[in-house]
Amino acid sequence: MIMRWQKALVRQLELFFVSSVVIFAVARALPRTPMEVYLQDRGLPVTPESIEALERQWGLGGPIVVQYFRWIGRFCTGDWGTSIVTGEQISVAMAQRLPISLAIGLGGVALAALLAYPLGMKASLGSRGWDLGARLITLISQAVPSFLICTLVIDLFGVRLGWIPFFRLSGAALVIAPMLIVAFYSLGQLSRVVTAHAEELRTEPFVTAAVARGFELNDLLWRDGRRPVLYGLISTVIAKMAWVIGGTAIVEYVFAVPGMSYYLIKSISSRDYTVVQSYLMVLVLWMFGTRIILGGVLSWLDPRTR
Amino acid sequence: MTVMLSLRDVRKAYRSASRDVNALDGVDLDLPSDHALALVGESGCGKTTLGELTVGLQRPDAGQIMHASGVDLANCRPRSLRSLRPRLQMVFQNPFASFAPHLRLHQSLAPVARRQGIAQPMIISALVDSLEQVGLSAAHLDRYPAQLSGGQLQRASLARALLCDPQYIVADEISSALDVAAQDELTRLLGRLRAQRHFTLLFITHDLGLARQVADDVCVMDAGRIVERGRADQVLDDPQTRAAKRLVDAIPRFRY
Amino acid sequence: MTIGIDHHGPVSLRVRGLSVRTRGDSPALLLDDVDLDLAPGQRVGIVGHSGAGKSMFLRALTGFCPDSLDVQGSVQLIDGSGEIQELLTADTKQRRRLATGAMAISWQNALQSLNPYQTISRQLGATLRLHRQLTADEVRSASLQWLASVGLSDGAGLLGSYPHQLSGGMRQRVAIAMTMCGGQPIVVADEPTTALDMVSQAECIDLYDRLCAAGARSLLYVSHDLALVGRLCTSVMVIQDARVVESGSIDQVRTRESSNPGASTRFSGILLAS
Amino acid sequence: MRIRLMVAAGILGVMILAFSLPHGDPSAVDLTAVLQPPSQAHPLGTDDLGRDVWALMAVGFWRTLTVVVTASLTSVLIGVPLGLIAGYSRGAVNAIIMTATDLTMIIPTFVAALLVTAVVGLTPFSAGLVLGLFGAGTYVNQTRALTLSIRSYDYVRAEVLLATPTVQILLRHVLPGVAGPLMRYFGSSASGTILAYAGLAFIGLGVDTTVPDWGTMLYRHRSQIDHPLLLLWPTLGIFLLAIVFHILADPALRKEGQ
Repeated sequence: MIMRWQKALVRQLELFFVSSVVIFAVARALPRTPMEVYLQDRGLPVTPESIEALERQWGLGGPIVVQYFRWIGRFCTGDWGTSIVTGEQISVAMAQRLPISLAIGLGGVALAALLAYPLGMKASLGSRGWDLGARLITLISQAVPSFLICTLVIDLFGVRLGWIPFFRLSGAALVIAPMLIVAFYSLGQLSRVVTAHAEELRTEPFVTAAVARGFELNDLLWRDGRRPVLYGLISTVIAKMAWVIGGTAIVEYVFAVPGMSYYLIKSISSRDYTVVQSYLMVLVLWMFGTRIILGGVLSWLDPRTR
Repeated sequence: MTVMLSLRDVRKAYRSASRDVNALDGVDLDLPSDHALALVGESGCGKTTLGELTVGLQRPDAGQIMHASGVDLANCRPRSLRSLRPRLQMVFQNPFASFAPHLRLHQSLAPVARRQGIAQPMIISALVDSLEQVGLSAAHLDRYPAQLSGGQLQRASLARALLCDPQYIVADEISSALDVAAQDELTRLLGRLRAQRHFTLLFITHDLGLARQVADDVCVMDAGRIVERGRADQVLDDPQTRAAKRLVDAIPRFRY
Repeated sequence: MTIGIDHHGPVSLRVRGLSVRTRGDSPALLLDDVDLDLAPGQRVGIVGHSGAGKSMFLRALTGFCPDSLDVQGSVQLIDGSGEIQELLTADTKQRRRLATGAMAISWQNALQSLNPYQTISRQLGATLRLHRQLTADEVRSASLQWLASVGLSDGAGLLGSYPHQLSGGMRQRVAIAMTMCGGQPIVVADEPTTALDMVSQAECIDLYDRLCAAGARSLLYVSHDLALVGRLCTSVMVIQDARVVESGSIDQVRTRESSNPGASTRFSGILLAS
Repeated sequence: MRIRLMVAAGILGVMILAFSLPHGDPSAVDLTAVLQPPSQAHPLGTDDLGRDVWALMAVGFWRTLTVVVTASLTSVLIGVPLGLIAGYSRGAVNAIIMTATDLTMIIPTFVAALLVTAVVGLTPFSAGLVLGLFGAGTYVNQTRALTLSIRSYDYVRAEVLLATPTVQILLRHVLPGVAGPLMRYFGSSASGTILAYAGLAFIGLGVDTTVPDWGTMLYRHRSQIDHPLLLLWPTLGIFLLAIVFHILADPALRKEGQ
């Protein structure tokens, strides 16, 4: 129903606006203002006049509300300001790093979802073996910290076997290993969701009625179970979308991959708040986009919501 | 015979996914006190909605539901509705959903007795009396709902309602989830209790034959309106409207 | 793959000593030594309180008992040429294939038995093709014919719509068409009218009556209401506490029951006649 | 389900007992006894600064446990009541709670923890609070969804007719229905918290790496692959503690015994 999808769109626009206000307020509430950080890092005296000057130069002066609208106006037109520490255009820096993080995060979750469907269904319908396998993956992904596995991977393949020169890679090769690890860490949870939905289907009245008409249960679940199970899988993927950019922080940090999260960690440690602020706005934009797109896929999947 | 509840032009509509459904399309109805009325109709005719409106579980979109105490259930403030609450009770269709699954029977019933002002030491005996009135016993007090049959749970629901000394009880298809034998016992119990306690009973059902056993006064509903009202025997022997005819034809008779 | 078993002529059902017990050290008796003969075209009603074991009898008979239960006895399908197929000795998959090939089975909540994610034409077509080799056109015409036979006029429009777009009454009729469109000679129904109101119940009973008469099909109908069964079946079997306590024609059972009103087998619905 | 609880309680009990035994001073540096294998004096050997690994592990255990308890309490005490209220009331209250929840759901818990601990410093309480706060969103959503469905059950509507006060309905009739499913979700979120805290300590923003945290221990010894034991003990600690909560969570995703 177009009406339902438009309602979701308006809801997300509201959310976007509210979160931008919150992010703006948080950035302003931090103990050390960007001006102080800039002056102290360069050993310059922190005097009201120098703060005044910097504020005018960076266009941060004036009443708070005007500042907000100037900031959001510039943000929407692509001018995200300059990094206090490096002075480079934030939007440029983000543009270089976003694709890398997306490849690792989105690629990892997508790969996990692709594997989770067959693995989860097999775990529900197939032999005990598949089920134990799925449980083992979930167990490891919930009990073994990711940075440990990254370290072991680097040590084994990089140092001992020397197959992959991890810290000298570039281009696509850069993201392969981190993406696989992200996929592994999402696979456990996603396959458990698929199994749970497949189990639920077994007792659905329309399934028992079809079995009574002569259809074989497992064939039926494989063929007709697709939509309800995919519905459950994709709604879990939507919930994981916030994790895609942020959750890959450790993986990017250990592999020293110049992605968004690695950039965030560096900015936080150097108190580069304008970068942090823009990072959070990218997150909000990212969530806004995925909820609209995947929300549309969900409503296509279940005719009742169409 | 004072009028306990009088409904004037009551309307209610639901917006469902596929299409707008107006459950009630202008209903006028007077419910006298100490009276038994059967509300009969096919599913979707709005009889359950009407039942829920008369106990204030929902509010109508338009119209008036004037209670003898002068409170209009349709437009009054929540506080005045709450003061009326214990006097207007309802027993629901699915017995297994009528009691909290994690509470023993006495844990569900005791607070009701306490709120009626019964002193703490007297509560257990009050509960036992109310259960015995509906054909259950003290032994049932310690049981969880899952350990009781559908028929027993509906009786316990009736006992819970009676604890509030109600002036009005809505029985919303209370026997359709039971098998025929339990159905018979429950309807006969309901008739006995009404005669003893003199509350007004709104007996909602789709089974005209069952309605005849419980109430003399019958209302037939179709598509959100009351289309026919009269004595039970008269409606059964000589149904006027199409809806009433369909209901009468549907009562199983022996063909062989 | 179709499971349509080509029966030569009418099929009759012979059940001998059918019992169901729970496994484990103290097995509980759920069904005790039940016999039944169902000649082609004959209709038998099975009546009993809820939980008496009537649904268990149907599940055991059709091979849909969960594996956790121990089913004894014999259930045989005998077709016109005298060829006998024994269900209970076959393995689960084969047993269900044989059972669904010969019997049109429907369990209780018919209203939810349609797949909400598929259009009516897809579900009905799949069931038709499961029982017979049909080309696309044949499937379409068969589907339309079946929708008409359950009294649904706008067949073409219905085919393309989803279950949630249909009214309760229409969904119930489509469900009945779906269970019977396999053309099986024996119809087995376990209280299909629960959760229906009186008028739809009556319509559902008439539908079963007409469809069974049309295909000269035999019928096994389970209900807790003797009056309902009375409209459909010629003879009845009363099950109580897992045992058959009474069987015979409807009139025999009714007179026997009304002669001692205290009899615990009070199943008569609200009898207008008496 | 009972076996699961016993196994989980067993592991947790053993760890609590083991790490509450008296142990050496974790900050006692002894450069003469660097990287020693397990011995009578040092049951788990010593690290690159000659500190007793057993003492480090013990302190790390209690700090991690503090984080899990703080985070879980924060999530539950904030999330469940808000979920109940949002589920039971309509209109403005519901909208405000849901918008706030959506906000915390947009920003990943880990990123929020990175930001906050960098500003206020990484301590078990600060990490616990921020992980708890940003983890509360899921509790609000789950509680609200359960409340919405339980609210329409007949026994709750009957209580409304019996003039039972709303608070009593929420606590006595709705909450028990919510507690079951939430209890199982608690397991998976708790094991997630353990890994998140270890990750925060590993990245080490705003923390001095001499503080005995399992995450910092792993960070310090990550390059000493030739001394695998130094990596093994913290990993084993994290693994076992996470297992305790993972066992509780498993039925959540697979319907067992229902």
